[in-house]
Amino acid sequence: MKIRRLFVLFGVMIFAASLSFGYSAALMITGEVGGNPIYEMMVSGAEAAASETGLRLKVVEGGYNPAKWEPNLLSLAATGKYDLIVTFTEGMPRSVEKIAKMFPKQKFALLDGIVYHKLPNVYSIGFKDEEMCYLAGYFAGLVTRSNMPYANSDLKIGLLAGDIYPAMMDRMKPAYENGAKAVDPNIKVVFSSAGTWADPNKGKELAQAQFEEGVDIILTIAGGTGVGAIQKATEMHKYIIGVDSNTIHFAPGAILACTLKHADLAIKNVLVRAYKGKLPFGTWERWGIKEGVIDFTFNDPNYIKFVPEAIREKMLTVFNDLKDGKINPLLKK
Amino acid sequence: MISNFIHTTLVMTTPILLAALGGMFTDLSGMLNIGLEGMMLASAFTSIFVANATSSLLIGILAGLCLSTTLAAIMAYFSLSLRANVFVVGLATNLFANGLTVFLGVSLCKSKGTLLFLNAPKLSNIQIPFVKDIPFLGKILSGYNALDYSAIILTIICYLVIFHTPYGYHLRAVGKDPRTAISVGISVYKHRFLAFVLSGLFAGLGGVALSLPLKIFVGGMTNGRGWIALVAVVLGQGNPFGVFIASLIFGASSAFSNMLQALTDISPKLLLTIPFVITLIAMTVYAIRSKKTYE
Amino acid sequence: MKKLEESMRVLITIIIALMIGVLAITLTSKEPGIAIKYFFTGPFSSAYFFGNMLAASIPLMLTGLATSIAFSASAFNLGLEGQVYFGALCGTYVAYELNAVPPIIAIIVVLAVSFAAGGGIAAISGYLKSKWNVDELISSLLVSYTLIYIVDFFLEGPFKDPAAGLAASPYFNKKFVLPKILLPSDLHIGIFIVLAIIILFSIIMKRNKFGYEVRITGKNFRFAKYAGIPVKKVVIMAMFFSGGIAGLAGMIDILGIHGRMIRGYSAGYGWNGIAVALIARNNPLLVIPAAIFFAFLQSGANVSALFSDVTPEVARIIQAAVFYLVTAEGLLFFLKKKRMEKGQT
Amino acid sequence: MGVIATSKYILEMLKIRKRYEVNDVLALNDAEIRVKQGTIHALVGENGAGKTTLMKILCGIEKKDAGEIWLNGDKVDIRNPRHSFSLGIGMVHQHFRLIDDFTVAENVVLGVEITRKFGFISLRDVILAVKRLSKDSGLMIEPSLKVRELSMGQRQKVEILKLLYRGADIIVLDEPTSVLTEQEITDLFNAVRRLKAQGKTIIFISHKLKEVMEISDEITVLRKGKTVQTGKTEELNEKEIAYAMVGEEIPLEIKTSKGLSMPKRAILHVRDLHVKDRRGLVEEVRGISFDVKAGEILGIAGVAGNGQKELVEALFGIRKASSGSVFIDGKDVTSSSIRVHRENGMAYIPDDRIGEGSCPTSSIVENIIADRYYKPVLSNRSWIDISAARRMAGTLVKEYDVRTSSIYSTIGMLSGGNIQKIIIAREFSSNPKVLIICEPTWGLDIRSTKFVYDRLMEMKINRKAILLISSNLDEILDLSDRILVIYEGEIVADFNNTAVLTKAVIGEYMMGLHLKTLRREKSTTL
Repeated sequence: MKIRRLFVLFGVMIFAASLSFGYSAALMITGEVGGNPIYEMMVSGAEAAASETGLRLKVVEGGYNPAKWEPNLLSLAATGKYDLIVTFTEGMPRSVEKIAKMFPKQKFALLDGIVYHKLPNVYSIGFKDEEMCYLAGYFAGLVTRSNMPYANSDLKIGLLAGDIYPAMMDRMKPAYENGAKAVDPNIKVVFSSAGTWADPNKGKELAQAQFEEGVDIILTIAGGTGVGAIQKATEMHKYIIGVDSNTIHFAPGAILACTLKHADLAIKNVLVRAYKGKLPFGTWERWGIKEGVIDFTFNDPNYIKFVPEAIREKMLTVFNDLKDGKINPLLKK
Repeated sequence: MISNFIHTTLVMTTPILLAALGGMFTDLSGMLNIGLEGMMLASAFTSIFVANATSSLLIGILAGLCLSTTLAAIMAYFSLSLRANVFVVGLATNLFANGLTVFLGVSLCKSKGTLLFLNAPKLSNIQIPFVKDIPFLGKILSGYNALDYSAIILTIICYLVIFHTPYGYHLRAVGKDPRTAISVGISVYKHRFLAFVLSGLFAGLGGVALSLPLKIFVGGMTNGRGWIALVAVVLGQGNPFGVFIASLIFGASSAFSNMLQALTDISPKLLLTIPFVITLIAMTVYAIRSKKTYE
Repeated sequence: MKKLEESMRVLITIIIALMIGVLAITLTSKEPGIAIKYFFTGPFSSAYFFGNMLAASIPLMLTGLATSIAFSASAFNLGLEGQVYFGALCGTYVAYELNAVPPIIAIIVVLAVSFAAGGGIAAISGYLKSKWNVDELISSLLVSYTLIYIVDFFLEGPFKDPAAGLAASPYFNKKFVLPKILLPSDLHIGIFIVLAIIILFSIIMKRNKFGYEVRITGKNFRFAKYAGIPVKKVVIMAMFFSGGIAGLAGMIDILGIHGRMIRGYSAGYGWNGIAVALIARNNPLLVIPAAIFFAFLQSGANVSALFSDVTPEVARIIQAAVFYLVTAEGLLFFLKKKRMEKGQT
Repeated sequence: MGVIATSKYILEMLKIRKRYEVNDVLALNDAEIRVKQGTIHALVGENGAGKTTLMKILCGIEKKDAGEIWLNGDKVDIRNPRHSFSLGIGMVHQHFRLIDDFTVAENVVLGVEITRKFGFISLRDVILAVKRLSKDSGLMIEPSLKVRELSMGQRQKVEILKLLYRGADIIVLDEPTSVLTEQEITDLFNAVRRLKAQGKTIIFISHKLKEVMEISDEITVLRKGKTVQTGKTEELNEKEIAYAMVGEEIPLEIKTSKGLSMPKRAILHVRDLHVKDRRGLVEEVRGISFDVKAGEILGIAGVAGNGQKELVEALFGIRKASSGSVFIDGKDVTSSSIRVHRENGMAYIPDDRIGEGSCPTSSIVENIIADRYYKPVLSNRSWIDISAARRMAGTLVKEYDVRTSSIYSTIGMLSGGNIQKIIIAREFSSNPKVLIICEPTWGLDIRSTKFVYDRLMEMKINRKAILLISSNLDEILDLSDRILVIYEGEIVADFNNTAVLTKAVIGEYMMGLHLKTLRREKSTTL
């Protein structure tokens, strides 16, 4: 009995504490952070925002089962404890919309997915993943056609995906192909999917199969699975393009470049603005190169060292064209 | 081309084969080891972490085996001494290893994501002098890492131990007919316990083979290989060479499936089913040919 | 007397297991008091969490029942994961196509389809076992792996909702969704359907000719054969019913909660169902409390993740601790010893 | 305890007590046995008297609750089987403890293997050692054969070799003759006498008095876990021992009704039946033909493993016949299912009571209804009428004198005799036309045996066609009207059971000694 009363007391104290101090935000991760680099970036970005502003942060890992995400979001909203609830991915707009309507006083932010209905308590940002992939495709095209030491005569480039999902099939893979075909229409893209984001050995094996098919450069969008491909590239003297964060230093010379998605900066930006009361709820945005979220490793010393200047220059041009909106990455030529 | 394929297949087979050899010991003792997956995972993390920290491959491997064997011993203790259901305990082992490795990753490496251990010593591929220069066979026989070679050597050792030593006789007797074993003074408990410990050792080696050559750990990176090993155990019917062939069938069909991903535009998801379908067909064909009726 | 002792034993093992859970949280949490409180009382703290816990137990009850039916015939159905998933896909597709049909009829048809789909898949393993003695444990596992990829394929391509943003089927007609009970929780009237199915099957196993055949075949195959029971058919049928119930487990979840098929939504239902059945000692009625206990562990992890710092990996460690102990008969050997001493005097 | 052992005895077990926790049965209650060096000591008693339990305690397989064991004048505390071995004690169990997939040699050395370099077993050394042992002891057997391929008699030899290999001085044989043929029994007795001559002490567990009188030097009788009589064999007579065993006098004579009335109409016809083994490679039954008439008992004699099992299973539909045909009352049932066989009036009592004839973990009710649960008497649509089943079980339990506390008891808890009674109750009450019975009294005590014979005679009077398969020649001769001898899957002799027919004659045919002459004789008889 006594112990129970103690627990209740504890709970009330914590609850009271959460009401009394400043701004608080909850991150509902649609997945688990374990084995998932993009969420690691998100969490570290959010933590940076927290330490900068002093807002209190709560991270909830929603698990791998997509069906459980909405109930988790609902539970968080129902507590009323948080000033802002942040969640992720293109699978969530409907859930956010539904729950935002149920809790009109609760503020929501959705990253990497867009709620097109304008709800006064929801702000959302989508990322222009297609720009990221177009850049990668263009770069891969340039490399495979070049006479760089590990490039072969086959006009084949690879894409290694962790899994198949709508954004991958509808935007990322086509943009990658379009980018490559902008270099040379004869370039063929070899696509593999591991069916898992956390099996580096599978990634290694799939990369090997691609390399043996004449592919000389692979874009890996496969989380932990993709890391396995790097080793194979080093071993077989082939090239890799990384995504999301700069991983060139892991294998300089094999990882030629990375297309960056500054998800950490984006979430930090969102949280800081929210903290300051400046987040424009009721709107949505799509961020890409222009907004500084999508980037390329132009300044990496190893990039400069291993990639011929001609290619680097062409990349810069394309980068700026994308930034200025001169290229539609999803438009097939 | 063919030699490449064989080479790849053998490399892919290694972790499964090692874990399956372990599972075979528990199978021979008359127990089902569902926990192979967890044991592999635990050792995959520990071995690369310790190897990285100590810069010693050997210490790393030993540390990995220590943890997987401990898990196996716990499993044995619960199922043999406390008479807990061996299946539930196996599931517990898998859950525990899955949770523990991520938890340790956070505590020790401050990261939940992909753990790269770039400073770990490299488990390099061994080129056998002269052999490597033989045109076709060179590629098949040479250029594997120490774990790949040891998997093959261990298969042979297991065969000798199981069919040509008193321990092997006793183990098989315990599995086939425990009452007879007891009647000639062979301890069923001891042999089953030891079989679990051995399965932990082998599954641990299988886990090492997943993380050490890559210098990477990702939570859940075993990705069902422990289960496949269990399939190989059952198909191998208590014979190490049978287990080897079963693992090989799976490895080869996986390599084939990967090749088709690179060669064709068929949906990767459909191609990923190939190893399972081929294994099922192989199993059925074997059953039909051996003409055993269900008793 | 014996029953009381048995339930005492189970209770005490569960308490010990939960105590280990408490220990695990204390060691890992920065705020163990709160974490423990939410882990253990969270599921009962509000109608919402309570309802969600019961909702989570629904598919587990069915997969637990499915396992126990196969077990009764001495067959090990390790392919539940695939059967749940495939059954649900077929059912969802039919629900999507049956747009105009009155709900009651549609729901019955949909459930029948998912039952037949899951059952048909499991029956393959039953057939291979009867015909050529192919180990059903392995064949069902392999078929299940294959099916999971195939269902994924349909959800990623041919049967994808382009607007979903994730690999999921389109929603079927809302009027097919089973009425909710404890709003806003996920609990739906499917729980009554499930309870009815369990009770029906526990009666069938005891009183029905088929139940009798299954039990006798499972206990002594040679005797059953000798007595004239069509054993091969019985094994195939037991696998069929096992798979069929698994298919229902998937579909009732879809009908009650999701309203569409989502990739990976049922991951773990099969494995956990096996654990549920083993904890329940293959007794169909005991599957009910075992499934609720299981759902309690999951909900506890979920609630404590929301309100404290319990992460999924810590939750897994706690669940593992419970698993290690929950079936450990030898744990309370001292209870038995005491009784023996009493018996001697 | 107050009893001081003297070194006159090699073994003394005093005031041994044992209670089984599982079913709370007091198996041994102050049981005692004193065995002299170099003798054959018979331990007799009814089933469940505690003979086997007492010996298991000696072998360290079971733990005693109280009592003392003295060996060569020393008090010993036997901890486990290994310890018992080291004291020179060995036991051949009633159900052989052999690993079917291992060879003879591997079984003999299991647990005490000799190793060579690097701890490997040298198979050649092992085979040589076993060969030598086999020659020295006169137990001839080929060491490289798999146990799976051996007859029961051969397996028993392996068991004895196992003990000799371990240097056992005291050899316990638990019901050794129950699975043997006449010839094999003679062999066994010769071997036992040879062992005695070599200075070994033999404890011989049995409930067959004739054998006991023939082979033993001394006898100890157990009843309900208590030693009730002990003494030199020559000083005791069969009647006395029987009385001590059961505690009351029962008639030993079996009332048979051989040739009661001349049967005429054949019910079961078997024509040129061929049956292959499970893998379809070897032919186990090679063209057997015979008829069984209503009211006739046809006995089939033969050494176990000569195709009897396959023949019977093919007759009953458990196996498929590769060719030939089976008719019941003129109806071709060759390829029918078991259920159809049963519906056509065939019933079968298999030799393996626990493995095939019953479901040991199910209740009596469930065992009784196994062949008829689906029939209208017991079921309503697809539901079983539980109360009707209960009534039926209750009636049959009473009618067949099954000793049980409840009809819900699981069968496995009952004694062998009671299990057999339940099987007989089910099979006989199905009102069959044809009855196939295998080894009906195997391992049963006198009382149960008598019960079985009486019931069988009743069935005969009721004009059932009965096929009796037994390795017990006394049984065959006592009960059958006609006797066929099976050898290597063929019928090699066909006798009318007249007074001139002797065990010796049948035995010779069973061993295949008269193969050539017989074929001719057979062709004239058929």
